[in-house]
Amino acid sequence: MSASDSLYQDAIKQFAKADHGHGQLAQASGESKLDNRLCGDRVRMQVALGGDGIVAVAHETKGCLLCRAAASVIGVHAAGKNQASIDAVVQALEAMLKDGAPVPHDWPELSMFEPARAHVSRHKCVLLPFQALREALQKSAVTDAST
Amino acid sequence: MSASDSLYQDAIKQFAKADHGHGQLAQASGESKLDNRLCGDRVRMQVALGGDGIVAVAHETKGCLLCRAAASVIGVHAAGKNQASIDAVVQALEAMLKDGAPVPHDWPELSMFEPARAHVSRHKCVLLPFQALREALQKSAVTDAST
Amino acid sequence: MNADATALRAEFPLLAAAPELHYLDSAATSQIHRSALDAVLHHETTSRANVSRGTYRLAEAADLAYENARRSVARFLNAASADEIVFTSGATASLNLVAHAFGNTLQAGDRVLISEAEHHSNFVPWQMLRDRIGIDLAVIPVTADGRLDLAQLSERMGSRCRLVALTHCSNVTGEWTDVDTVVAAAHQVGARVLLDGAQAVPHGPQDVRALGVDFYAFSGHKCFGPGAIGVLWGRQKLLAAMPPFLGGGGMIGEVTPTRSTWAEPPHRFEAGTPPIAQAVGLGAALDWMLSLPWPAIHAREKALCQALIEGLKRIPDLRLLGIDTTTSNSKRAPIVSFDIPGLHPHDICQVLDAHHLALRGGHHCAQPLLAALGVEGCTRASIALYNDTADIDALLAALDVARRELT
Amino acid sequence: MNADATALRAEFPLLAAAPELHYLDSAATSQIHRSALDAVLHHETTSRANVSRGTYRLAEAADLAYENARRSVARFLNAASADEIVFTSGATASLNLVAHAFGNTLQAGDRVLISEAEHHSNFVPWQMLRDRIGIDLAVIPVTADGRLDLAQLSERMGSRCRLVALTHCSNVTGEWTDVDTVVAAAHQVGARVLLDGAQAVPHGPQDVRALGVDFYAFSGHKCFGPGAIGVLWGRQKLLAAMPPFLGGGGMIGEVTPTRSTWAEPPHRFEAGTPPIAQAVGLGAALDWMLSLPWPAIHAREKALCQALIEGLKRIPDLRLLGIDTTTSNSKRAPIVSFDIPGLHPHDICQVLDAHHLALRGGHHCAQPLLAALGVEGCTRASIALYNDTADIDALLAALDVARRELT
Ligand SMILES: Cc1ncc(COP(=O)(O)O)c(C=O)c1O
Ligand SMILES: Cc1ncc(COP(=O)(O)O)c(C=O)c1O
Repeated sequence: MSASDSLYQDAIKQFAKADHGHGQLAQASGESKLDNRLCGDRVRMQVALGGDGIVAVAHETKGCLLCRAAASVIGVHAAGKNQASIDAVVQALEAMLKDGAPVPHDWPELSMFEPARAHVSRHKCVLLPFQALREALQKSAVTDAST
Repeated sequence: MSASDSLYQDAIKQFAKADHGHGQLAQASGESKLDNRLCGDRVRMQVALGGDGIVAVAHETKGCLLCRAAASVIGVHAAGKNQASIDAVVQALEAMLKDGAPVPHDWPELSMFEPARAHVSRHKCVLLPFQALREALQKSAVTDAST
Repeated sequence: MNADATALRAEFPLLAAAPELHYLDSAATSQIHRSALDAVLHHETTSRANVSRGTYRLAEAADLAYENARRSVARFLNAASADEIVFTSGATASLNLVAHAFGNTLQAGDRVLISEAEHHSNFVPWQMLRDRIGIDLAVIPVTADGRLDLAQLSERMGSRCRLVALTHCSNVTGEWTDVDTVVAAAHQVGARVLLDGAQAVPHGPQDVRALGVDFYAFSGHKCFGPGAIGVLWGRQKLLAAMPPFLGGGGMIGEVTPTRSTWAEPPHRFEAGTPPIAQAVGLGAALDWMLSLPWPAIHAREKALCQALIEGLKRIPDLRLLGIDTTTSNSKRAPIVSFDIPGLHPHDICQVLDAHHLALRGGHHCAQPLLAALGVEGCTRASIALYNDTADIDALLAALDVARRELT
Repeated sequence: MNADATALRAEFPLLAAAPELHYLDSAATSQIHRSALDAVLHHETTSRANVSRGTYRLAEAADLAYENARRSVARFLNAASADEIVFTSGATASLNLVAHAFGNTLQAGDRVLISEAEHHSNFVPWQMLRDRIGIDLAVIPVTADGRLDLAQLSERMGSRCRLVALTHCSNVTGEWTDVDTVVAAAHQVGARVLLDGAQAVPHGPQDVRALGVDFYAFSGHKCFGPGAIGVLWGRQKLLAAMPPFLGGGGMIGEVTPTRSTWAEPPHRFEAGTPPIAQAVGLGAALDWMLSLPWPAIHAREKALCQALIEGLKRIPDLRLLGIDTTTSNSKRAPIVSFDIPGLHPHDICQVLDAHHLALRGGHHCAQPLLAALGVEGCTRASIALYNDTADIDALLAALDVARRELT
């Protein structure tokens, strides 16, 4: 079996294809646009906040399967989470990829990215949508504080 | 015997010390100033021309023993020579240093520089006064032509 | 000298130690030839000293080795004199040097003409010059099949064109620039011509005098030499008329607190301790290249490229970039870029890697060209003298796997 | 780890192969440590690929090696982050980078303060900046014994001083700059401080945060690493506020025909293919240096320097440059320059060479300093961790011969 066979599991392909959360919000609390300098991949991420945290997310993601699958996982999971829990999952995902830490238990689908551990140059692909999400949240926080 | 023993022969030291031709001409036909970029050594060379060629030379030379000895040899030999014969001796001296060619027969003292052949970085020291002489002659030629 | 790929491959330590590797990324960086590696090693262990300043024997040996390397480059480029060879840290540094030193002799409104097909290294320095002194930066577009559109060359040059700076060979399409046409048009209006030879030099010695250009730039790491070394060739008169770019040791005549004077070229443009061992390694690589049977190597490179193109054409939907499939590819360096709609180049390259194929996907530092061709990224196979049919066969087979795995 | 000079010397391939050689020119270029040479060799034969762009395993290995080297440099300098480490082609390139990128954030009339003791590489770039944008270039003079005259530092800084750029340690006198005093005065008026660490780094790890400076530059070839590699360290905030210097691949965000955007530091300042194997070699050299018992090495360097100075003082007429013979030399790097009236440095070095002593004579790229000290050239002995008493004894003996032979 080749190294890539395990990387491109069906789950990744299905999530990428489903593109959960694709689109734009009519009214976003915050928005971010992030590029991967190395390949030009791009994520535009919007969040709408309510009393307890994220009410809705929407994204437009142009990228490789890993990047698109990651954005799609966000589309499934982000609503209902608050800033602290998003920060935690981004950190946990980084640790999973870089240090072999376990899959964050409340985002079990992230296990599909475990085979990417071996491919350092692809970590950024998985992380990019999560970094975009965190940045979109930070931007809404700033806006909140200033109003 | 060390490599330097043969380089710094008495002849070189004596010529350097004698500094034949040191000084300035009251009326020069041409003058040049040349530097050795690597060490800052400097030769100022003046020539006075008459009907048949060089009537007098004078130089002020600040440099190492090889450079000063070479200038001093010019002080002894240059008067009475014409441009063509100076060009020839400069070429012959270069060939002697770089390619092991024989000592120019009408400038026998140049044999004192034969041991410098082995020291590529010092060729410039020996050649600098000769290049200055050639340049001073070229400058006089230009002046001649324009008068 | 044997031009057989197996024999050549054996002379590259990394490839010799990794028989399973199909290295098809030589346009990004080539592997290093053992003569270059040996020369670096030999220099560092027998002749290491700073150059241009010492009189002891070790320093003389270093000087001699460094200046001999300059002569090797001059021979490789058929330059009129070794004094026309400036060592830099790479093609990018060479191009920036011209953009500053020659660029600073230009006036606001003077035109510099580049093309849409340039590598970022021959694009961004001119944008920066434009923003610095207000030159008029004009860009030759590419045709739909990725070639420089030289149709309206004279108009694009206008009357104030001072420099035409073009790639000798595209790092994306492999297309060679029609230098004769460019030089004729440029010299008619008194413009100088710079060629970015980064992708040309790996495919054999170049003749700058026959090309008729004024500047030529390339990198050592793409032509089987060490990294951290590049070359700028320039006509002696031009170099002599240019102010220095970087300031420091070795490039001065005299320094006083109030002002400084400059050394003659090439030293004027080599501020600081130069890349000595790297120049020596490059000299060895170029000497080795000069000894090769180029017609045989070109024939093989061309045959491999042709086989690759034929194989790729059989893949449904695959688009070859910048290859006019209706004409022969006689003026093509063995670089082939392609796009498979729906498959991301990084995913493709990842699957290829699992099959020991080293290829690069992305924008290849040529975003304006890719934008003109209507893609964001592409996958590139670049062939060098050590590649063989096994590499092409493996690539075509693995692409079939990739298409299955990724959809 | 053994600090014995004989054991250390054995780790330097060139010195190990030339037991008769007394190498006393390390301030010009040091010999390369075998760990650095091995790292270069290992990289070129197992991990050679271009960085930052490829996804195949070889490219990942190259990337990892290159970024690990950045971390080694950060550790060596005690930088806050590896992102503060910019790889360049040498100290000269680092200094020019600051003179352009930081320099271009200055206004006409802003002051840059350098000193008479600077190497040309920290002199000429500022003169060029002055001629380019009209900064006010001020020069701290040296005292009669060659030290920076910091007496009127505040006045010299004035109110518009934006940068103080000084050598950390003189390449002629070995004098260390009183950094605390400079940093305190500079930061009081909001000026940044750049240190040229080319001569400091060979004598042990530096702590840029403890020094309190803002920029730090050095070269690999002077600290037992490969040539063609240098470092610029800068505080993250400062680097982030600076425009790029060179344009090309790897330093951009996005390139369009009309404009480009820039990558974050350090990549913003690393245009083109960087010196990859050379960075890896430097990383190895610095890792090795970090493992050394520096107190013991400093003690030996100091003892050798003291012995040399004592020996030289016994030579009639000999003048030590920049050494206040009435005070102790506790703040002195082991670099000793001297002048023997009537004997030309090149003639002296020639005779020394015949006795297997490698020393350099000339202006040492410090003409303003030499002019201030009233000499045109001098002979310099520079000591590194592989030198021993045999080198000093040989030098003193050969100087006696030189004086006889040359007069
Ligand atoms: C104090 C100082 N600064 C800068 C430099 C320049 O270093 P490089 O020539 O490696 O760029 C040197 C080296 O000669 C030096 O001694
Ligand atoms: C056409 C072209 N020009 C310039 C460059 C820049 O070369 P380097 O990165 O070695 O400076 C490259 C390499 O990527 C290239 O392909």
